[in-house]
Amino acid sequence: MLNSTELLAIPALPLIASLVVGLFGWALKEKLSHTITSASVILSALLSAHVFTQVLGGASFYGNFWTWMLSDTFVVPVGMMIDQLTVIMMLTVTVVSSCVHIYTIGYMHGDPGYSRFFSYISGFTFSMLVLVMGNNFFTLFFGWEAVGLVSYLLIGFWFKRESANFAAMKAFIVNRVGDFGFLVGVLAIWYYFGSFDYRDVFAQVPALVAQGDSLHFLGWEMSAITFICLSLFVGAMGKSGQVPLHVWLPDSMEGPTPISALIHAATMVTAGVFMVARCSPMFEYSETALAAVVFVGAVTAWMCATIGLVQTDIKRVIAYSTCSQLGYMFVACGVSAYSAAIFHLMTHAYFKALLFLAAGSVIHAVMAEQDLRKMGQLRKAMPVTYITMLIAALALSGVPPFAGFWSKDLIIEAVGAREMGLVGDFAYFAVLSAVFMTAFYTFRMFFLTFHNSDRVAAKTKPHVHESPKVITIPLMILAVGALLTGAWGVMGLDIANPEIANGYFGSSLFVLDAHNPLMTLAEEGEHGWYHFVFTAPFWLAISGIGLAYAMYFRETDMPAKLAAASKPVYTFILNKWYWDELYAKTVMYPAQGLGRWLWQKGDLAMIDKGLIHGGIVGGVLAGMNRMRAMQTGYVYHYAFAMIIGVFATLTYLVLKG
Amino acid sequence: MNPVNINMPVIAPLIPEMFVAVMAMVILIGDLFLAKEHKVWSGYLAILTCVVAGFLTFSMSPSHAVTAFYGLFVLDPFASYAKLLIYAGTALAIILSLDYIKDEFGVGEYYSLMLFGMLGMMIIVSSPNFVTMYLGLELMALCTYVLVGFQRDVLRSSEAALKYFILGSLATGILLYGISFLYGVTGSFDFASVGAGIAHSGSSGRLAVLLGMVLVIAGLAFKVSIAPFHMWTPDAYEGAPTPVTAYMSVAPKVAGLVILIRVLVDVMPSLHVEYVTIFTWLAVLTMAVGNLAAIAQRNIKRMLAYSTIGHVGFVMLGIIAGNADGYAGVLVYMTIYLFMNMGAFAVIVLMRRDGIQGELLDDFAGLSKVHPGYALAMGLYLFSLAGIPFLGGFWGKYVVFMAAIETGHLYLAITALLFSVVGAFYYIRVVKYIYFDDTRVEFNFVENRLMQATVAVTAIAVVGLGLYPGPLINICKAALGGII
Amino acid sequence: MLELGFFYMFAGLAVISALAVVLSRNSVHAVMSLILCFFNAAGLFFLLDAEFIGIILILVYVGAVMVLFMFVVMLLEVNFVSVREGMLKYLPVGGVIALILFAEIVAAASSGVFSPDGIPDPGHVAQQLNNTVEIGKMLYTKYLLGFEIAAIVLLVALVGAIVLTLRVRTDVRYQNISKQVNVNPADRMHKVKM
Amino acid sequence: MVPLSAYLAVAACLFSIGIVGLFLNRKNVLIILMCIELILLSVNINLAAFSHFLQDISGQIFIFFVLTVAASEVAVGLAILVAYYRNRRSINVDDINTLQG
Amino acid sequence: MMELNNVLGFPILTWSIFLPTLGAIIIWLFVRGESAVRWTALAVSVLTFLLTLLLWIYFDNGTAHMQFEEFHPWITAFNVNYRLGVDGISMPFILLTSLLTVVCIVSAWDCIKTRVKEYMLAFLILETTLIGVFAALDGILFYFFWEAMLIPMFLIIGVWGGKNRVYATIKFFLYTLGGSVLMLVALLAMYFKAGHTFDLQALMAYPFNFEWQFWIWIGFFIAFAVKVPMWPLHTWLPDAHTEAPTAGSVILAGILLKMGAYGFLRFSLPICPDASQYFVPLMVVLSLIAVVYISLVAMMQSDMKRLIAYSSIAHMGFVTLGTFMFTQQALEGAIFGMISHGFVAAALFLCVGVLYDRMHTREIGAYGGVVNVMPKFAAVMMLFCMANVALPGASAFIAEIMVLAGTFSADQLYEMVISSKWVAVAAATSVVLSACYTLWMYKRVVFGDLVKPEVKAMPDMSWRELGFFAPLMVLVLWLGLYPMPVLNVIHVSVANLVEQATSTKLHAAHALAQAEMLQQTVLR
Repeated sequence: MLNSTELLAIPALPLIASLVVGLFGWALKEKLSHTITSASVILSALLSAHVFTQVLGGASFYGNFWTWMLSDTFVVPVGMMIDQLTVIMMLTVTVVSSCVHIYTIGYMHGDPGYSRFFSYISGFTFSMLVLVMGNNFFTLFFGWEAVGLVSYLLIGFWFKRESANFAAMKAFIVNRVGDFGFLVGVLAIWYYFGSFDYRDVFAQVPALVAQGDSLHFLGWEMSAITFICLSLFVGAMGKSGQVPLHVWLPDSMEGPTPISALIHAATMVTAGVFMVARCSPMFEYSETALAAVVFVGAVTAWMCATIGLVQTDIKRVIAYSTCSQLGYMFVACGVSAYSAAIFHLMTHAYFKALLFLAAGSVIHAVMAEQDLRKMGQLRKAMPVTYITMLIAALALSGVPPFAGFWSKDLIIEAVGAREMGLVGDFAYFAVLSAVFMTAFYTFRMFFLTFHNSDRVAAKTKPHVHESPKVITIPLMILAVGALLTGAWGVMGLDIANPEIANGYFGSSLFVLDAHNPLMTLAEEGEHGWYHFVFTAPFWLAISGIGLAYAMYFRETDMPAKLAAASKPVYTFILNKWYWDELYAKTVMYPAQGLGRWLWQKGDLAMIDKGLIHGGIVGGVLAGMNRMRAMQTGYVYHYAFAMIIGVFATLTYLVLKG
Repeated sequence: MNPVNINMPVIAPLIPEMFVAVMAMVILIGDLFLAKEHKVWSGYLAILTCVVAGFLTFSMSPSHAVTAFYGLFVLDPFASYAKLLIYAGTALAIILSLDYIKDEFGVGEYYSLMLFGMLGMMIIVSSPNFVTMYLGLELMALCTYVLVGFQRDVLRSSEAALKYFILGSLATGILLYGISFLYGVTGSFDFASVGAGIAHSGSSGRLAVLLGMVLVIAGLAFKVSIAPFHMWTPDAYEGAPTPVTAYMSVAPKVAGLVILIRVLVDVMPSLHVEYVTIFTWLAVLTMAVGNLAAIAQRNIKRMLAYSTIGHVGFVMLGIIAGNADGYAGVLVYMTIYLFMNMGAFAVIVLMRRDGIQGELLDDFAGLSKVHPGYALAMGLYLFSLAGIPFLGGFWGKYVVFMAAIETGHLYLAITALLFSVVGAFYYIRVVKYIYFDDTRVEFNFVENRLMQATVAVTAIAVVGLGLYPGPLINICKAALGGII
Repeated sequence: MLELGFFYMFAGLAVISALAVVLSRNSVHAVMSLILCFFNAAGLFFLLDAEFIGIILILVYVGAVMVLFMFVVMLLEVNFVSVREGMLKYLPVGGVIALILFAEIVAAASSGVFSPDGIPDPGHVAQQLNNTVEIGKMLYTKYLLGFEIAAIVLLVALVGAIVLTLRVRTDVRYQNISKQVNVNPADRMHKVKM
Repeated sequence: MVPLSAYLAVAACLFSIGIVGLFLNRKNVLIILMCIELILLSVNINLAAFSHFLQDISGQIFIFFVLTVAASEVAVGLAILVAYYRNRRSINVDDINTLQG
Repeated sequence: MMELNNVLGFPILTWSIFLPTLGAIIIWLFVRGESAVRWTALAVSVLTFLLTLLLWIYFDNGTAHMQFEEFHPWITAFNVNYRLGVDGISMPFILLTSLLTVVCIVSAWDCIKTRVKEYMLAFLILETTLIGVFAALDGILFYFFWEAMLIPMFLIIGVWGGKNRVYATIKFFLYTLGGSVLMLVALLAMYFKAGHTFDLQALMAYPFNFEWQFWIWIGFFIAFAVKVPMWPLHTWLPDAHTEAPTAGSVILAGILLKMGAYGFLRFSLPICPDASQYFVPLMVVLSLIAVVYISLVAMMQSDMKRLIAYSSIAHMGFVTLGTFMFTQQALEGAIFGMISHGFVAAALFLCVGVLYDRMHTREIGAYGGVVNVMPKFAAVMMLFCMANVALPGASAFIAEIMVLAGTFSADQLYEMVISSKWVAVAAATSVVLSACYTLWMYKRVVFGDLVKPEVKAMPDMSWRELGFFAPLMVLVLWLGLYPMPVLNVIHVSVANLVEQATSTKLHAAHALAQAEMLQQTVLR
């Protein structure tokens, strides 16, 4: 067993730092703010590393700390579950977070919201740790929502910018759509398993499947486990920016670059992947859900890659790349190669964070300019950034021996190995073609930034310089990660081991033997270190880089020609497949219109005017006027009324008998 | 027939009546000897008369029915209780008159007429016989006719009196015609004998009995403003001097309701089904007229007139219930109504704007800012009239509704409750003027200690009865011992 | 038979004169008609052995009340426009209701209890008795209270009539404070269009 | 012999005429007062008839009271009318409508 | 005379109810000067709050029986008694009331400048009636307090309200009065049916047959539905909220709305279990309309208070949904939701009040960029907005999730027209919708650049303002992270309620009818 105090300290340190800086930031100097937060996160990273080594040694932890909610059979404890899956996430989160903290010291220097920013990112670290360390779905959900909140706050960090505020709101609401699904899934879990606890739930899955419960709705039927998994996956789609809930992720680039690196690339957006992997004991039992995961992942991987091809904003290119890469991870989950997904998650965290931070360094240098068309020839001025970004780009493109190669290749092979029918074939095509596109857009961006012609605005030019140490050091640390984690993962941790139980992940992931792609791979035969030479992805990546070299390094007028030649397609892709417009037309405006209609026509016209004023008040007023009119003031009318009264009652009684 | 032995009649139960009659005459004569500035002493004397009469009635209140004057007069707890209410209503009305009437011609006559009217009511509530009832009603009616028209130089006062008089006479005619038929069927004017006679009249006399019943009920309904015999009420209330309006709004209603109950209980028990049917419809009509027409009013006296009609509609639920709870409910209701209504009139009389007696709703604007005390009291009366709890008015409604539901008149009770919601609107509209609006013209309130005390006492009574109505309800239930 | 004849005479004249009261153009004629009606009613009273009441009716009503009426008619010097004007408009509805009501009353009046089976005609057995004495005996014994109250009613009527009509001085100007106090604010100021 | 119902019918006639006169007359208040007298008279005829046929003197006593009271009423009513006339200078029934609504 | 279960040995409930009135009388008669009035009112309300804390401390979590009982005959003629007592369902509301009154009085410290004395009196008397409602165990006593509440509230809105206050307050008054009259009819009818008693526990035990339950339920339903308010009887609320002064809105949203749902819990479910079950579809539909329809309407509001008012209706839709699911979780969630909403909605109205005090407009469009000048305020409002969205960690989340869980599992309990799962799914759309309207408002008001000169001049929150937000913040977070203290209080009582609501009275009613018939034949 692991030491629970130590485990508690890992999330608690960033939390305390965040609260202290958040509440008393106004009284603290900049230096104190960043020292407190950075120190706590680094400490937490060190502790995570310590825990990691212990886990490698076979230790684990499972326990509850207090009861959050309790009502009869509805029991929600707050507890932790530390196993191989958790600990690798903890490590990734804390390490990347530490780098980002340090980087931020330089990047956000002088910003009026300096200490607020540190408070946020420390708070984020805490939330993310809760998310990964929890031992039940509600602890997960707590972290899940908390990271969403911090993401919202950070996207809207520069609250004076209208676009930032809008992007923040969009991010939150789109995420809430996902959360809706997640919540429904959690409710279904409680309904069928009577618990929220991972262990209890997972232990009961086979029984439920055997029982064959199914749900009916409007004549539509599905098995309970499929319902649960699909609902949970909707949550994952929201958080991890999968089509069609991906629209918030590129917009989230409105936030400061460090958080783009930390939240919208390395950690938070991968929470969905983590969750699916965590729930592998459930997903494994639902072919439908797996197919859906594969399909959505593949569509996202391919579609976002196409959008990435033409973006001109440096951060947006990387953002679409992130979507695309998350798609890879989901495809991996869908084909039951969970270990590959987590592996790619880890490598991606390092190189994508690096890519963002390097981009941030560039942006910093060109005075907050993000448009690729206004950069170029920055290689000389920023050597460290140049090198580190090159490493990241190569890693992303999947060039051996950089980290991305190892994980991506494993995924593609797994997809190829898994028989899933049409969906599987589509996925294989998608991930393969996306490799080419990834390489192309990555290097397009790279060349446009550092090579090509010098298009930097005249007044910015004197400002261009290499970033300070505090920025470059995290870049270098991450570059090491981007270089080595892939090889380390395969060789050191034995992640690709098809016998999951024997590999690094041990029992933390679950795959049915019936569809274990890695097993299939293993059966197909051993590969040597050189086997990449014979695989398609490698060559696709190389050709992508080559095309980018051709178009943006050599023949720099080619892109414009190409764009003109394929105008409709180009415009379509440039406008991001018109997703935003689609949502505006089909969801946002109709909802607003419906709201206004219900208000004006329903509440005001029908209920207030019609029913209340017209019906009841109108009736009362009509009665009032009638009564008033009867009181004419003439004595003979009064007398007549009396006589009528006598007459009517008497006649009534006479007739009644 | 042999020469009858003239025995001295039993007169002891009439001591309060005799006292009041004597005092009324004393005031009538004594007033002539008072200088103009001392005429207010007539008023004090009249109040004293009410108080003493109250003591007399209270000390004499019997535990069972006592008859006097050869059975033409009955004193039972029911009558005693009603008399106490009548004294209170009259005394309060006199208090309101002290300042209002002091410059009019015939102050002494005014107070004396009030006392005579009160005497009429006392006789009404004690009558076991149509003769006594008729004479009592007429005594009361003549006094009120004159009082309504008392401001003889004010057009609306005389007009009100004229209308009231014409319609009142018509009602008297109708009542008498009915009595004559009942007499024809039964050969007696005595309630008990008439009741017995009706019960035995059989089918051959049914039509005559029904005619008599309808006409008698119509005649009495006029006195208590049951629609459609209510038409005089708004005009008379508006035209009459305000204290007279106050006087008319409670005491005669008590007398009318009491005699109505007596007639129903003693004379028409065998016609229960018929009169309940009639009253049900009349009650709905009355509530509708009272509560709906009141909304349209800008003059508070007129509004309160319609409000009275509306309340009579509610009170009728107790009569329709026709059991001890219902009749007790009528007494409870009228007791509480006495306080809240007289209180409201007291505030109206106290209020003067720019030297003009305020009667329009607009005149109340901003009262709360100038005189929070009166505003609070008025607010309490109005909420109480609307029937909101912790104020007495709620219990008034409660008891009659309860009686109605107990006897199965569920739909009637629901109708009544819905009308009470409509009614709440015009009461709270006055609260709106008092509390929400700004003052426009300066107030100069009447300075009169007795009237201020009236406001205080009635306000406290309204709250007190709202918080602890138990004893009142018990007393009213006990007061019914004599008749049911 | 004679009695029946007298009855028809009195009854017919009473009804006709009553109609004349309602329909006459001139108030003076109306009062005169009413007097005639009372005379006939007194005649009916005599037929019913109620001599005292019949006499009283003539003495009090014709002798005093009707004179009072006439006095007021003259006093008010009203210029008499047609009383019947506008009557026709309301006659249909009012007439129908009155007719039905009348029919109902007559039906009630002729119902079984009042038929000779229900109340046999006593004849004029009471003629030996002195009607006035009988009334007196009753009035001062059983109905003594009523008598007392009636006295007070008369007093009230007296006081009331005086209070309402007595004029103090009409030839001098004097301030009427109550009028000032009670004036309706709306009446105080008239906006005049200029 | 004259039957009871004949007297009652006469009374009913007078009653109805009184009532009709009351609400059909739109011009002269005095006529209204006279109509009321007619109604009271019809009551008296009723009472007298019943008193006779029932051989019960109390009916006549009642008539006595009705007459007394009616006389008082007339006094008060005419007084009110006079007071009204002084204010309005009219006894036209159509004019008595300042109070309404 | 029955044994009264009261561990404290003194009539604490009576003291809690009437201490504010006593204070009001003292202020009315003896206290002069605005400042003195404010301090006295504060002292009285704090004292009341401390007194009600005793209820919390001495409350026995282990029993569903009424506690701190008191009994005095009141109107013996009708067997109306002054019967007080609390159980786990009502006790939290008393604390909520006494706490929010303190907040209201503090919040009105500076912004009420006219008729301060009357204002404080109105609030203290209002507190009396509200605590009375929650403590009453006699039908008529309940009704008495229920209706008496109208008077102070009518004045609060009407005297200290906004431009259109007269319309709003009269609408409020008549709606609620009209709604509750039928409750009186139902109470009286029950009185005669159940053997001349208004004792709630006796009524709960009495076996009404279905027809009786049906009509009684409807009578209560209208009263409670107006108060909650439920669509389509809700239109008074936005008006009332918009026009009410800040503290009026606070108490309106914080307590008054709860009275309706509390009524369902206290009357409808235990007295008419069969009718309640019968009407589940109706309640479900109305609740879902409240969640979806009202949320959409809320989104389009341009007036902040109106928006929050609509949001309150939507949240109360959750409460009514939970109430009529008869599962332990759903009912506890509903109760917890009311308490949580009491804090959150109150705080949001206070936020609007803070802005209103500075700019005297509630139009969202008039603001923008408030965060630049009022960072503290922005943080506070962010917290409550997120609580309104029911983010985990805020109390509203607990409520929402428990209601949803209870709803989701309700079809294990009984057959429904459509599976309750789908009801829960439909209700869960609130997760998205509440975020839409709340965040959109927050964005438009707080975020953005400073362009409007009026906004530039706004000072940040004072210590006093922070002072009345502080307890609410603490409570929202505390209950969000560790709700067990409250849940423990309500567990047993709710379990008892579930027992009552899911059982049927029909067998007993049938048996009773048989017995009566037998008795009649014997008598005949």
